[in-house]
Amino acid sequence: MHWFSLEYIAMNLGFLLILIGLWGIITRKNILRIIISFSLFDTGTHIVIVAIGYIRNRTAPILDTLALQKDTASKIVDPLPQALVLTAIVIGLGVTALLLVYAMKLFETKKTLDIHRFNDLKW
Amino acid sequence: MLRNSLFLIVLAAFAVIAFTLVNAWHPAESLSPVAEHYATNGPTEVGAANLVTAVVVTYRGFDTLGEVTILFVTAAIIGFFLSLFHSESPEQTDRLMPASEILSTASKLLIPFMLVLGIYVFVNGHLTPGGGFQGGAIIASAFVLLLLADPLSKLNHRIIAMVESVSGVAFVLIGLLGIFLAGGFLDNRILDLGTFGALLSAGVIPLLYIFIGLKVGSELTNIIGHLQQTQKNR
Amino acid sequence: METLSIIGACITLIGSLFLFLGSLGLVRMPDLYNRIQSGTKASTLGTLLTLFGIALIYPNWSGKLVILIVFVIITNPVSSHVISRAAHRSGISLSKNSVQDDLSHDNQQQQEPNAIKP
Amino acid sequence: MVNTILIIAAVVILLSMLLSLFRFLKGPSTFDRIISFDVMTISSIGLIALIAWFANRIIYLDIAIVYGLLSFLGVIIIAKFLEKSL
Amino acid sequence: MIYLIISIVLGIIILIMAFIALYHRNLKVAILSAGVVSLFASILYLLLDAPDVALTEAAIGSGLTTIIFFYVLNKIQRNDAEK
Repeated sequence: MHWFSLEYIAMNLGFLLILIGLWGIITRKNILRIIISFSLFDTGTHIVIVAIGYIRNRTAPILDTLALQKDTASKIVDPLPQALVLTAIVIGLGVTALLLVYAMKLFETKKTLDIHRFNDLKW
Repeated sequence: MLRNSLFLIVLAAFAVIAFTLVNAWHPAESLSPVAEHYATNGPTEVGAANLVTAVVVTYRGFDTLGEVTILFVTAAIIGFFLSLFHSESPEQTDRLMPASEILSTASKLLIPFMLVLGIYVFVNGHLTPGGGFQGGAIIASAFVLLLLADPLSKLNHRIIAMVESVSGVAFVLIGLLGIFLAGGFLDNRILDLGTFGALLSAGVIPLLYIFIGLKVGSELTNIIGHLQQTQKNR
Repeated sequence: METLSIIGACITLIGSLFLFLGSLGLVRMPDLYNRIQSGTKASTLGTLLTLFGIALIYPNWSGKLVILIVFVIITNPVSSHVISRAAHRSGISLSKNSVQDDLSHDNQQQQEPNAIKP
Repeated sequence: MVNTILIIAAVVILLSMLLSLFRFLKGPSTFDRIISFDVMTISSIGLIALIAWFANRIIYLDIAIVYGLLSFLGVIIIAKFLEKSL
Repeated sequence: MIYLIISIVLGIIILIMAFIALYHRNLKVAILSAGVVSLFASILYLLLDAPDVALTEAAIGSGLTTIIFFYVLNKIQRNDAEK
């Protein structure tokens, strides 16, 4: 029965998204679809990391009310994973944009997006 | 077919690993020691109501510096790559249909609102959710709306680059001032901490977030502008 | 105070019912344009009522909720307009039961050389 | 009393999201999917406001504003893309 | 309790959308459903008491990523038409 709670659902969802993204990355042929799978993978890892910091019956680490300002440590969830994920999302955008521009350039040189056609370095 | 089944085996191995990880995991009952330190001492040391902001800007300020650097490098590489696309037939821009009356009017209404919202988000970063990165993203989306409403308009890349470099230099300078006037790099106690929960409090965190917001916003706008110009060139 | 919050909760419930009806129309309507109008009109009203109900329950939240309401009022019709215009331009046909198509009429008029400028 | 009514409202909103998910799965053209995306995000604004009530934090309403803004932008950009005037 | 219901429904929607993103023939629909995954993940972050992350995901993960995807797709399709 303990599986049936918010943090376990989020955790399983995150790992399922990671698996789906991995499956997409290794099986899809279109480069753009590989990038989409990469962003799914990204979202999955973020959900997992945020779910690690979740503690039941607590509230967000923003102390805007007076009741939260005393005895803070027993009332808030872990702020550290949230800060890490904040960083990771922004970097994820940069990486995705870079991948997309590379894909554009690859398309311009070979006029195709099929990953199996890019076998110049294959021996 | 053989390849796919091989991939399936690999994926099954990953699934087993993931399942063991989830199965062995127990939800935390209390904060970890580091987080507890942040929670108990953060309000008095940093003075920010939003503890995530305190962690991002002050306790782990180096992360933010690296992150901003990564974004800068990304924007530079994208600009370099997109300038390699040669422009051929400029008359093709004629076939762009203008945006409808309703969209252009609504965008005139919405763009100032979005800019104000972005500024609100990064000025209030130490009190409410949000901060420099989110505010920068909202400002960049305001420029996207501008480009959508009028596809022939052009962003001035020189001004964007100037804002970006000035705010980047200011961010690092404030960080360096922390070494001389306070405890270390990116320490926010250069200015007075002020009253907890006020807009002008938490030392230099609002200032730092303004610069981060301007920098991230101009970088993202730069990426979008370069992308949009390549659309027009071909 | 208590009655006001119960009234607010009921308004929120009515708003969510409108959202439900909007997406029911999204499933049931025969062609794209009908879906657009049922989806966006009903769901705009639903969101407005939901936010308004919450503003009645917590009067000190009403500042942000009013901003949100104004925002929804501006953006939703614009997005539905843009979608329907794009759909019409890319040539999605109307359902057989519809009787009037003014936009294509206007477009034909504009293509004629001596058409009156609006 | 209020809490119960609001829980029912949240469940109704979730049902409406599932209905629009059905249209997303079935929709014959891309435009049907866009409109279903639009309805889903509009319903999510109401859902976020309800979540803010359940958690009793006013700061969650900021997320609703940004959420509405960005989903609006997404709808506009895909519509302009399909109109071939991006 | 209501958090549990919301999270289950969101999880179902996210998983279905992820599968659509991988297997739908139309690339536009795939990008759109990846955006839906991000948007609903942001509500999930809100349930997990992380409003900062939710704001970031809504602004960056779904908004700007989708926008950049469509710009790139537009460029590629236009090149494709010229060929």
